[in-house]
Amino acid sequence: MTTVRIYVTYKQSVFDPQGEAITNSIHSLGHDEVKGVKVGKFFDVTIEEGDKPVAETVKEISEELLVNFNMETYSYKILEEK
Amino acid sequence: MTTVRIYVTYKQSVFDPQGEAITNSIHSLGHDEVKGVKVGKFFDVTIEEGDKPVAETVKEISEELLVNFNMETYSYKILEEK
Amino acid sequence: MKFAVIQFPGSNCDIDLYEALHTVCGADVAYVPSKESSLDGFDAVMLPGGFSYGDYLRAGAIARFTNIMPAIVEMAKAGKPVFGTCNGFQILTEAGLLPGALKRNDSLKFVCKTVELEVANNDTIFTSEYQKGEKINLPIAHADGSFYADPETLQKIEDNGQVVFRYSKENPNGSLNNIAGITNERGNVLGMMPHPERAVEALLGNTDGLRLFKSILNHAEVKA
Amino acid sequence: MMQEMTPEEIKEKKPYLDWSLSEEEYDYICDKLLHRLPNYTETGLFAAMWSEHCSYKKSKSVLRLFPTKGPRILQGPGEGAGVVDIGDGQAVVFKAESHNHPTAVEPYQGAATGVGGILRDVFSMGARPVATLDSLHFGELDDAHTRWLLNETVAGIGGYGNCMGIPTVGGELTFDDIYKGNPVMNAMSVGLLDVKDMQKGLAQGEGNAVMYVGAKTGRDGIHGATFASHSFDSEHESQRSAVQVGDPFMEKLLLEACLELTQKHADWLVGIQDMGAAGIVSSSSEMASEGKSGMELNLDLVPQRESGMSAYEIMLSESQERMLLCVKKGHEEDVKKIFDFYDLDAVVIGRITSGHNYVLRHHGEVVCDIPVTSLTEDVLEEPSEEKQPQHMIDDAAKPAWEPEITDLAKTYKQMLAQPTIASKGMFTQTYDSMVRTSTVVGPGEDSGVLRVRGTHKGIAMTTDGNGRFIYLDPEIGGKRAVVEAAGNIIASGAEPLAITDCLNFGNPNEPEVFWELHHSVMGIAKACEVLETPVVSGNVSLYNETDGKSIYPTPMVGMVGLVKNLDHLVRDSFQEEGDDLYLVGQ
Ligand SMILES: Nc1ncnc2c1ncn2[C@@H]1O[C@H](COP(=O)(O)OP(=O)(O)O)[C@@H](O)[C@H]1O
Repeated sequence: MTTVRIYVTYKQSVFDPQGEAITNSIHSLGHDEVKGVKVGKFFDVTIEEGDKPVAETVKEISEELLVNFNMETYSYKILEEK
Repeated sequence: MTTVRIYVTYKQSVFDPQGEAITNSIHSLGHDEVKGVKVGKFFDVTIEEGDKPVAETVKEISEELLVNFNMETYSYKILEEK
Repeated sequence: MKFAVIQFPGSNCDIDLYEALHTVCGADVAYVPSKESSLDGFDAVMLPGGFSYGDYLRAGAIARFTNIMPAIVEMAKAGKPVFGTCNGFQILTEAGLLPGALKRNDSLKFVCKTVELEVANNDTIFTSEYQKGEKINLPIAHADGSFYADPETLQKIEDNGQVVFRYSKENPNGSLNNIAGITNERGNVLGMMPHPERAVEALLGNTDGLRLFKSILNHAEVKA
Repeated sequence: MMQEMTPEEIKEKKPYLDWSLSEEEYDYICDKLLHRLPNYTETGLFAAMWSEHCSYKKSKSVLRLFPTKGPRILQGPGEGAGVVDIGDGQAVVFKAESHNHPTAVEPYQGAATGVGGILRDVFSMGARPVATLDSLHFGELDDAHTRWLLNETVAGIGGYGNCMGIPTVGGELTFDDIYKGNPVMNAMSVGLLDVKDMQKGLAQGEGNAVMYVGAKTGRDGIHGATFASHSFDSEHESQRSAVQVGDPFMEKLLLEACLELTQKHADWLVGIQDMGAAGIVSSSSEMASEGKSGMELNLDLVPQRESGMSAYEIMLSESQERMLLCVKKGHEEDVKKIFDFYDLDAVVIGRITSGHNYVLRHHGEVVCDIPVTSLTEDVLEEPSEEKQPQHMIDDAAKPAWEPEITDLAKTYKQMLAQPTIASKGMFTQTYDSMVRTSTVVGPGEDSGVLRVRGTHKGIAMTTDGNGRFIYLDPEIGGKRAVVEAAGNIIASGAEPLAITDCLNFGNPNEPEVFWELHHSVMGIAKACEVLETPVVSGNVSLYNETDGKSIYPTPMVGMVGLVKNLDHLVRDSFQEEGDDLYLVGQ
């Protein structure tokens, strides 16, 4: 079993109203040292290794389902293998 | 400037309907090698280092705002320092 | 008895609460923007539904830091009626005035419909006009209404009779123990996901929520 | 930073062709309007303002067929939304808008920003939006991509409307393979207005301020206006990425701030308009044109979310949740205070000038200096060829089809199982239909009905359209759409007042498509004349096609009616056992 963490974020140019609102709220709490917040999602996906390489499964499920390429991009890293 | 990635997830015992729904969709796409999905959020927070150690800022904003300890937990890692 | 209806940025059921109290019940009520910091002169405070701060981060999470919150906490401490519906309930839990938390609905979807509730406790200032065990219908309209508390807290809430409303026919969001509304230990803070203020006029087809407001008003009279 | 082409390079390399400005139009602009070559920024502004989306250059000729006047009509087409008198100093304000192309690309945000845009149109008139309707036509549900599109679209409509706290009380949802690659997403917003608070998109009075309020400007949807006038080509799907993200929370604040201004301090204000397609340039030039004024803007003052934006990008950005105001000189600070309370930007970005020119400064340089009207009024109308669709001629020769029914109950059940006919409850229950506690009749009946607080009146509203009927016979289909809407309004106990419309058609350069457009508008216009329901607002969405195949001609009719006394409201469900049933009509 391999657990892969897939990170999905808005593309750089896409407006992130949630990040904006959180940044404002952090400032109103007095944390002026915080310069910005970007929000993303992650998916910890447990994959059973078989014929198909894990990287291929990750690519397929990301592109088919987890990521909306009109506005998002993704990256991933392998968390653990057992 | 330091960028810290703060991960927030449901506590182990809390039912995560989104992870469940995504797992089902992945299976309906034919990816039976995927055994489970857990979903979380992350916040990339850019912090200007000053008198206050970065770790302290992270702890404060997480506990005050980013995490609801009734149902969530968090962890973080430093992404980059410039 | 004078009611304050708090307007957080993004509140949108403020008019519903205001009209229910003012036009339907003839009560004395005023809007109070959350930028204000005082509730002097008010005897009860009502937190409306809506999307304070867009529900960004978590529903109710950011509203808890508004200027008015300390005054609301004071009202709660003083034993005055504090009521939150929908987003108001979410804010009260985020602020720690009520136990537990409200998660995304199990369906992951926003749901707006009328559901059947059981009045689980009528021995509160909010529900004295109902019968215990009575079935009533109230509208719900939320995406994050699944009540969650850890097992210990849940047990405590149940033991103390803090559960005031339960979903009775179907559980529309996955709430533990079918919980639709709870009070604090002392019983003067009520949070509930259903909208009693949407069920106070026959014209709109349902008056089951009216007695909740009547209960608060009667309580005031009894006290006075 | 990108090096902008010089006027000479533009003349030579013709980049404007990619922005949907034709060579003929470009030459006309150089020779007849400016008497010089336009620079890069100016060329971009012309391309946007002369697009079908902003100028209706293709469809104007047929839109003139609509009746637009009537004793109750306070404002017909041309402003943010139409305004219809309902007595007692009150009016109902409404308009519909299509967001088909953005929805096909990014359904959640496409639908959400469609709703956001139509709401701004209504509150820019000084009205409070009180209800939304959505008219959706999608491919068949056996396709996974269609299911995703539909679910995301519905989530986007709900996500925006629910957060704004405006109930969605009606609409329609049908399925046909023809919409597979190009779904139709139309949203209609209905507002209420005290007539004395009515606003217009107007800028005039030398020295008065042009104020920018709301969200900051980013590079969202650059090319959006020209992009909306292009057909889709599956191959280029990867290029379609100019989609804007909606922020309903910001819009809720903008709504409340604008209404506070228009309801309490209208005397500070000259005019107000929302920034829709083609953002700052369309709103500012249209307001100046309406006021027969000159205008000068300093783009360095525009609140910006991204750095290094060019003049062209600032002017064309389609960032959402922004409005443009013309404020009387001396009241700039007063206005700013109102927006400050809602934590919104409110910035003076320019002034009304005495001349007739539209002047833009950026980084200290004049980047545009052209007559205001060259952007708004001098647009060349595009003549179109038209020809009756061949399929109509072929169909006419065929014998009429007679349905064969052997088992009535079975056929009935089969019909009910059609997704187009089946209950839409699973979708409509994700919309908050009750917020603001005025919804007397929500989704699921002939029309949505809202009470008008403080009176015994109600307003009824519906959307109707049926692409298949209109495909078979555009004129009869057009008439039928209006009659169906009126039927829904009357069945609720209301009197039909007026309509808005969205004309969703294929590529108008195809003679058969233009014929369909022309003839369905003729049908709608005739029915509106007979029923005395003028057209008070509307929207045109052309080039709805995938890989060269057009959708059915799908005009949507949104009608509003007046319930004089809510005691006389009629529900569409059986009320009591033993009641008599009547069949009325032929
Ligand atoms: N997308 C939608 N949004 C809101 N309401 C809808 C939608 N689709 C259908 N409805 C509602 O469902 C009901 C039935 O719709 P429809 O099948 O189109 O009926 P009709 O033929 O009477 O127009 C109508 O009341 C309509 O308002």
